[in-house]
Amino acid sequence: MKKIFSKIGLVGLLSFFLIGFSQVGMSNEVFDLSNGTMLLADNTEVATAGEAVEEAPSLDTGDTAWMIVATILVIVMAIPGLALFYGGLVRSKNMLSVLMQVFVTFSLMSVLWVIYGYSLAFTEGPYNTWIGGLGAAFLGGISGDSISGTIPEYVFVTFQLTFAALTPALIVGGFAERIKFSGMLVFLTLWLTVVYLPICHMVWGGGLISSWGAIDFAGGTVVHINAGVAALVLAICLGKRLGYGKEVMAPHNMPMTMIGASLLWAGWFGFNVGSELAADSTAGLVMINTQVAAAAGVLGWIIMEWMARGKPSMLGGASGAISGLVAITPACAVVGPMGAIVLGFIASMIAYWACTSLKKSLGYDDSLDVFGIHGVAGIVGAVGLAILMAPQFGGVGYDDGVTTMSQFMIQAKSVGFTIIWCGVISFILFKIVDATVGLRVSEEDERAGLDTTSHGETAYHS
Amino acid sequence: MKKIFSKIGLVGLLSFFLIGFSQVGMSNEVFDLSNGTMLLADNTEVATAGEAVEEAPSLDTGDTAWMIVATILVIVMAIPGLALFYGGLVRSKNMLSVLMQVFVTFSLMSVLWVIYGYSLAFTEGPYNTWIGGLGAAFLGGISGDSISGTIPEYVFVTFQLTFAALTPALIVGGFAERIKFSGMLVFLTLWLTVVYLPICHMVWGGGLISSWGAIDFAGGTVVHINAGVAALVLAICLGKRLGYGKEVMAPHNMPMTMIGASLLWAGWFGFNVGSELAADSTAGLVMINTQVAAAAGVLGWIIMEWMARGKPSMLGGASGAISGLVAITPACAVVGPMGAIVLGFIASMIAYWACTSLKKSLGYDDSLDVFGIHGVAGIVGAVGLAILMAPQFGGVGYDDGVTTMSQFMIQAKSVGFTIIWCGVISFILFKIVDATVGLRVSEEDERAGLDTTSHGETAYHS
Amino acid sequence: MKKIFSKIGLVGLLSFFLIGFSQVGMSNEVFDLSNGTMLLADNTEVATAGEAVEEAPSLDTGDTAWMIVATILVIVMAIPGLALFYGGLVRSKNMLSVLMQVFVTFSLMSVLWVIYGYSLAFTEGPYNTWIGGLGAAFLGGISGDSISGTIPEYVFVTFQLTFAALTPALIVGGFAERIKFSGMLVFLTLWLTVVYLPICHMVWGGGLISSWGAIDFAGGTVVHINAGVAALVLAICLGKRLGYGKEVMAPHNMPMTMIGASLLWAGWFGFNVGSELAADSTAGLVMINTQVAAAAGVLGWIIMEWMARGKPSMLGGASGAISGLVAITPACAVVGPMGAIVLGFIASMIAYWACTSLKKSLGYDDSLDVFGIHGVAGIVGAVGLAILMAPQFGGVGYDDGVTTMSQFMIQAKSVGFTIIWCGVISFILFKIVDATVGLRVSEEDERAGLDTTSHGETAYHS
Amino acid sequence: MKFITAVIKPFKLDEVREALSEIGVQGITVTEVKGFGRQKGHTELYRGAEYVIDFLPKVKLEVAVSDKLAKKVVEAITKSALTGKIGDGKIFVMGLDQVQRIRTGETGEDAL
Amino acid sequence: MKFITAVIKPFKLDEVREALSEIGVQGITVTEVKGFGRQKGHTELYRGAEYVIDFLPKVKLEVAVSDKLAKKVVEAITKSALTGKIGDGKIFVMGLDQVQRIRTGETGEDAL
Amino acid sequence: MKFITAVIKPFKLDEVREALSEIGVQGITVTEVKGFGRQKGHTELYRGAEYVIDFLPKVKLEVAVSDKLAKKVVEAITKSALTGKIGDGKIFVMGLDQVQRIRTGETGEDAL
Ligand SMILES: Nc1ncnc2c1ncn2[C@@H]1O[C@H](COP(=O)(O)OP(=O)(O)O)[C@@H](O)[C@H]1O
Ligand SMILES: Nc1ncnc2c1ncn2[C@@H]1O[C@H](COP(=O)(O)OP(=O)(O)O)[C@@H](O)[C@H]1O
Ligand SMILES: Nc1ncnc2c1ncn2[C@@H]1O[C@H](COP(=O)(O)OP(=O)(O)O)[C@@H](O)[C@H]1O
Repeated sequence: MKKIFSKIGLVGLLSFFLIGFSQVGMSNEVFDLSNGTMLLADNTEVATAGEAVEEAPSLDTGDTAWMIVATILVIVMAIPGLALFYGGLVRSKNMLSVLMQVFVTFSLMSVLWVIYGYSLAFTEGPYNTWIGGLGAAFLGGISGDSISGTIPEYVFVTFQLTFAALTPALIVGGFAERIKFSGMLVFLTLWLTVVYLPICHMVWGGGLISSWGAIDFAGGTVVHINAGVAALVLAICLGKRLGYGKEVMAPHNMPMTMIGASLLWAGWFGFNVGSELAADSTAGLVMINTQVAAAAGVLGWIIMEWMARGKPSMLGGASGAISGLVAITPACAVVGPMGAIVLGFIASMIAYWACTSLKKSLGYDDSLDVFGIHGVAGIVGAVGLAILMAPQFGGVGYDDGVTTMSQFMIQAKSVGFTIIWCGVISFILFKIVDATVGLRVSEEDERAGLDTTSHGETAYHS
Repeated sequence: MKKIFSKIGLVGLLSFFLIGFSQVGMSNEVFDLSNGTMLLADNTEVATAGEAVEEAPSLDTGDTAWMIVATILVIVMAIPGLALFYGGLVRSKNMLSVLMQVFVTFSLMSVLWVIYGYSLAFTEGPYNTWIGGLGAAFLGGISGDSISGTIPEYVFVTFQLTFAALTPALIVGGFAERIKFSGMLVFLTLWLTVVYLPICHMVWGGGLISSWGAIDFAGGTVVHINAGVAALVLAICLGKRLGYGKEVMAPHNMPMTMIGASLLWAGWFGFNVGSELAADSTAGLVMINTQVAAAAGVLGWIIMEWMARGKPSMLGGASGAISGLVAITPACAVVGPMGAIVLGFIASMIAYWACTSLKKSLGYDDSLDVFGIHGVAGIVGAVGLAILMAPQFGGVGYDDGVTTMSQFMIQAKSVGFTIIWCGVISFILFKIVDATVGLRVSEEDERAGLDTTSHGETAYHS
Repeated sequence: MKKIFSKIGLVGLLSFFLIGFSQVGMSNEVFDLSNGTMLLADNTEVATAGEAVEEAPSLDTGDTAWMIVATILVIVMAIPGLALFYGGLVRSKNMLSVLMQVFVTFSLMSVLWVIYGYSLAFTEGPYNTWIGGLGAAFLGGISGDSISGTIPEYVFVTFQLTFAALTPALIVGGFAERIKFSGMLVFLTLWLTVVYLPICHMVWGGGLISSWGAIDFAGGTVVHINAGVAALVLAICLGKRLGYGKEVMAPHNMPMTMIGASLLWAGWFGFNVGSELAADSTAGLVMINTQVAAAAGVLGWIIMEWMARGKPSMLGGASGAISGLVAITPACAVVGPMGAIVLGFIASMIAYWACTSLKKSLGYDDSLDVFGIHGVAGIVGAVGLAILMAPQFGGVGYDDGVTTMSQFMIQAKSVGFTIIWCGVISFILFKIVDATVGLRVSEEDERAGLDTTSHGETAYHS
Repeated sequence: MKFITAVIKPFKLDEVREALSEIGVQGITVTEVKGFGRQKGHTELYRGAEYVIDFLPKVKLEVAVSDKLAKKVVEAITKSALTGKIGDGKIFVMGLDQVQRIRTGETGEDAL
Repeated sequence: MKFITAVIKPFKLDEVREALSEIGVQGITVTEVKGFGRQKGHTELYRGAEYVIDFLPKVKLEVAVSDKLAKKVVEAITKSALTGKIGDGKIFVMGLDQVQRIRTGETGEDAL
Repeated sequence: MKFITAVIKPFKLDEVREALSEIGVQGITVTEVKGFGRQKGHTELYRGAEYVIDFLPKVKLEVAVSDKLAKKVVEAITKSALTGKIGDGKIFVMGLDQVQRIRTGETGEDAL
């Protein structure tokens, strides 16, 4: 217990450091304040993957075609992409449980999104700084003819649905192989409601973080840091898997993980390029950036492995790709292709360090390294973009009155804020759900594997 | 033999009941007859996923872009989607045979479609009520410049090709693990010709069923009921697999089934949204409906399992998703998102009942529950839409002069008609092919597995 | 060593024969020469999948939407498509090594493309006949607003990136199960630079081969013949796998190969239809052609197998599909659907013969038949299109002054040129890299499998 | 005590297990094996490569029993595994010096 | 010499291997097996089809040792494989007539 | 009769099977096993987790033969499975009390 708190403390410290750091920076910005309002207004445009600010609200078939596809691509990221990426890494006795956790989480969140999620995230509400309203609950008020920007609003709703369905599914990797299925569903339902929806609203729905001028094009904070931190909290609170560190827990099916990583890679274009909400020039930039950041991530990780132990591994390649993709997510519309390569390369190396050295020294059992990859590379991307968006690095440059330093501070602040919001609330939710429904299976069930004990099935027969 | 007939009788009875029911309803509609003609004309528009009725026949790149992708998505549904969904469920000794059956069926039907399928389904012919003509055989008369609606006719041809190639492949699940490969190809070739093409023409090509005003947006009757009934007839006529009910016939690779289900889910957007033939507002509605019906289907099935035996299963989740998707297929452009949730949820529960209780009590061996899922959920969707399209349930509402009851009757009638047409002809085809080419492998071959005996291969080596 | 040369000689002979043959044809064309200039100019339009020749350089959202998707589809072809197609065919001890080879090659080439590949292939340079310049190295000079035809230049860059990343990955099949990982990366980097980029420039970048009037719509020479020949050279030079011809080297996971083949099939629409660079009428033609050529390829191969040994196989079906797809690649915009069926069918049969009889009689160990399928079917497609593009076979017809014979000669010449260019340089590169970095693993490592010895992992655990 | 090893056709496993349970056998250990014998295998062809697969999938049972039960076990297996077709398998009986149950430390026939 | 066969719970394998190494055993052969015994299995349900799975995953160790080591081996396995719960497994000891190391041709205890 | 168990390197299986066929052995049962011995294993690394894999893939053959054939069998295996490198494996010979062919009910050497 003590150890848990010390670990949580560590993460907390990091966040405070980031926020504090940003405050220091802020004070340097005092003389920038005159430009402040303009700055925020301009930046918001970049930051809001969510809102449509075009004036001519007529449907464009090209944009609509692309956004339908982008939505499908994000679905493929979750099922089967993420499910396989994770599933391949567990022991065969838990394979189906992981697939099932991702599959059902994805489904449940989809339904919740229609019932109240979209409304709380993307409409105006009485507490608009933090969360939207309930005006569009059950998608009330949206008709087939509603347009959002140049696409049907239903397409926008579905696109955002996939983000809300994917993010909780990402957390599965943190508690895989020991979570209680019912408890997980309850936890993630609550988590969507009080962590994801507020952060999503704050970043993309016109709330607090967007008002700072933070840039998060496709979800570095909303999706990856959020999921990474929640996974870390749960991994620590749940405790390690039985036999962790003693028994061999090698991935049972690496090809599945490779398929998953590849589908995540391909689907990520839906995620990143789709966040432009149009098939335009910026979409082109996002596209090349996404591709090369992933590729550079692969190279970054395997070079580390090659140097550290003489052998580059397939899991390393796959992990590097995901790290590169996570890092470019917030940055993909503001850096140039060479900047994307640098960002992917470096983020991947830092994630490598997090998954090996950091994890070992802290001693938590984040089963599938959700924090090490999504959390860490997400942070690197979110703050790194402030530097790489500079024109001299091929980026799109800063808005008037914004400097590298000031953007960096804003980014750090939004990251720190997200870590604390998500970390604290996830911890509280853990305590509540663990005390009521329960969140860990019995020792006997964990031994036998969740497939038979939780789901009454076995992944492989002859 | 007697038992077979009694089972076929049962299905027949059900159909007659549906048709009869619709007649009763029809008589209530007598006073609606004045509006009849208008009604039919209007409804036809909704019902025809096939025909282009726009007046400005100029190519739209956005619509074309979407339809190219939609076509590819349906291809992915078949290969590898459906092949894996099915393949994972059989024993490993029959894995390749199932993959092969789907793969080759898909290929053969593709070629037949170009030779005569498209022409018989979508052109006018002398017996236009039942079937089209042969004017476009070998795609004669279509040039690179031909436009269908706002897309190139070749794209329309290819999109419809994928439906015609997927539907026979769906039937594979009914006779898996015991069919003779050559017999299957002959049977399915005949089935395409005298079952699929006529029904397709009658629903989408301007034939009989569309003239009733039946709504089948993306293929509830044409694809799912059709395939489900044919699979049932073959399963009954072929008899059970050796050892059925005694030996363990557990799925040999559930992760493959999960991948398949996920790809079906993703591909289904091509199927449903693609049936709009454009990237427009309706496409948006179809999209959200498809997503939430699938998600609700997952929840419906696993809730049933959870209540019935305490454990929700991965196969249950996957089956629920497919059930929800099947149910929303005919309905996706006429119900609202909440209606889609209800439809997916209920259809999934009824399909669950069909795959467990109904199947057990009737005692047929529909190897992979094609009837239980595609047939049953297809029927629920086709008739259920009549209710859920009501404006008070968020649906698009009825055409002038159409009531819930009258639409329901029309739907029931078209379902009943399809069941009888497909059931009777499939039975006759079975008898013919079984007597000539043969449709079941020898006992020895079935024991050893079809992979080595029919295809000279083994799925897995070390 | 002597044997190697005799085999290389054989391929050389074949090429000289093709070129010589074309010379003979050329002499018949003397009287066509007056039309020559026009002919070349016109043909170039067809041949250049690379260049944008539209006059109105404004972005079309529909075309852009399609091209973003097309690019993603080609990515899916490589990872996981090709990786699985290949990976399933090796023994389980080498599974990860193959996945890794494809994955890292794909990533490395992506980065190289941005650094200098795109520039050398698609810009003008001092040696423009052979290779482009370095003006766009690091994508310098391209901005977010650059337009190429009707799409953002970044989209075009990324689309072409996928071709350059896929082609070297195709070669992996030739040396699988025995290559040294580091040597492979060095070899493929050099190969991209001095084989792929020049040929790509010569065909699509306005260089030599395009000036002949050769038709290669989507990459028959650039991608498939190129990869096939390089694989053959490496397979011969590296020597056979230990135990080849004696031990059982059956595919360890055929379902993976089937998934791979299916994804290649689906992704190929991105490859072929994407090469039109627009969602227009021609795209429709390319689409139906791609589908039916693949389907006919399946039928062609399994009919051969059925006749030759009484059993059609899943691997045969998959191989046939790929053969059909390879063959239609250069031809997809100039033949009609029936022509595509014929081409796919015949190319598949010839590839069958190459993979069985030819390979056995020459005795090389092209592990996964890259030459037999990509090389051979690529040649059939490249020269076959000259015949099938004739209007009487439903093709688009020839440009003024071009005859079947003259087009055939041009095709043969470009094929022969590619074979020699690729063959000779690949051989030289092999010698250099083998002598420096080394290209074959030790006997002991090959025995134990590359997964553990090169990558420190195992594909499957329990 | 006897240590009886039987190689049978895979699909007969359940029947044999039931037959053994009936005569009072309390424990069985089962292994998936490949058998080579008089029953001929099959040929597999992967593109150009032809492989003759001599080994057929079989299931091996190992049962430790008291001397007096041994005969009944052999009989029970013979009966329940029989199809009459080639490849039905073999039963091997060996002497067993000692048995120990890990959980309790019991030895001898008590441990069976 | 003795040929000792032990059936244990899979997750105990590493512990047992270490215990055996400690007392000087130089070679072990391990097989994944399925065990049927007093420990009850579980039920699996696939749509309508319910299967009772009586067989549980176990690991079988085979160790050939000299007579004098045999007792210590049995003890070491018993100790290291023990969880105290049902299904811990059995140890079977049989006589071993002869051993030969393939690489060197050595026979008898030298070959172990 | 003798029950001969041999652990060999997997890629030697075909050669051994042929050598045994030649000297008249009619049946063999083969199991995929993992071996622990003098031959050292390898290390696998999955992100931060390092596992030392001591067990190497081996193939186990079981052959029941008449007493007079036993010696030839041991010799044939020794010869055909030999690579001379560590890890070539072992051959274990045990006494076999009884054999029965399921299909015919034959016993003793006739059943082999
Ligand atoms: N001498 C033997 N030693 C070990 N296993 C044997 C022996 N003879 C047969 N077997 C096993 O029994 C199986 C069946 O034997 P086979 O000769 O094919 O048919 P049958 O049992 O009808 O004589 C073989 O596949 C093999 O696994
Ligand atoms: N008589 C036997 N012959 C062969 N194997 C046995 C025998 N009895 C038990 N086993 C093996 O030992 C395992 C454990 O036995 P079980 O009866 O479940 O529990 P316990 O070892 O606690 O008595 C079984 O799964 C089976 O593999
Ligand atoms: N005492 C033993 N009991 C059971 N199996 C053994 C024994 N010694 C060796 N083996 C098996 O033989 C294999 C080879 O043994 P090893 O010591 O590695 O090399 P070598 O055979 O060259 O001495 C091992 O992997 C193991 O499976």
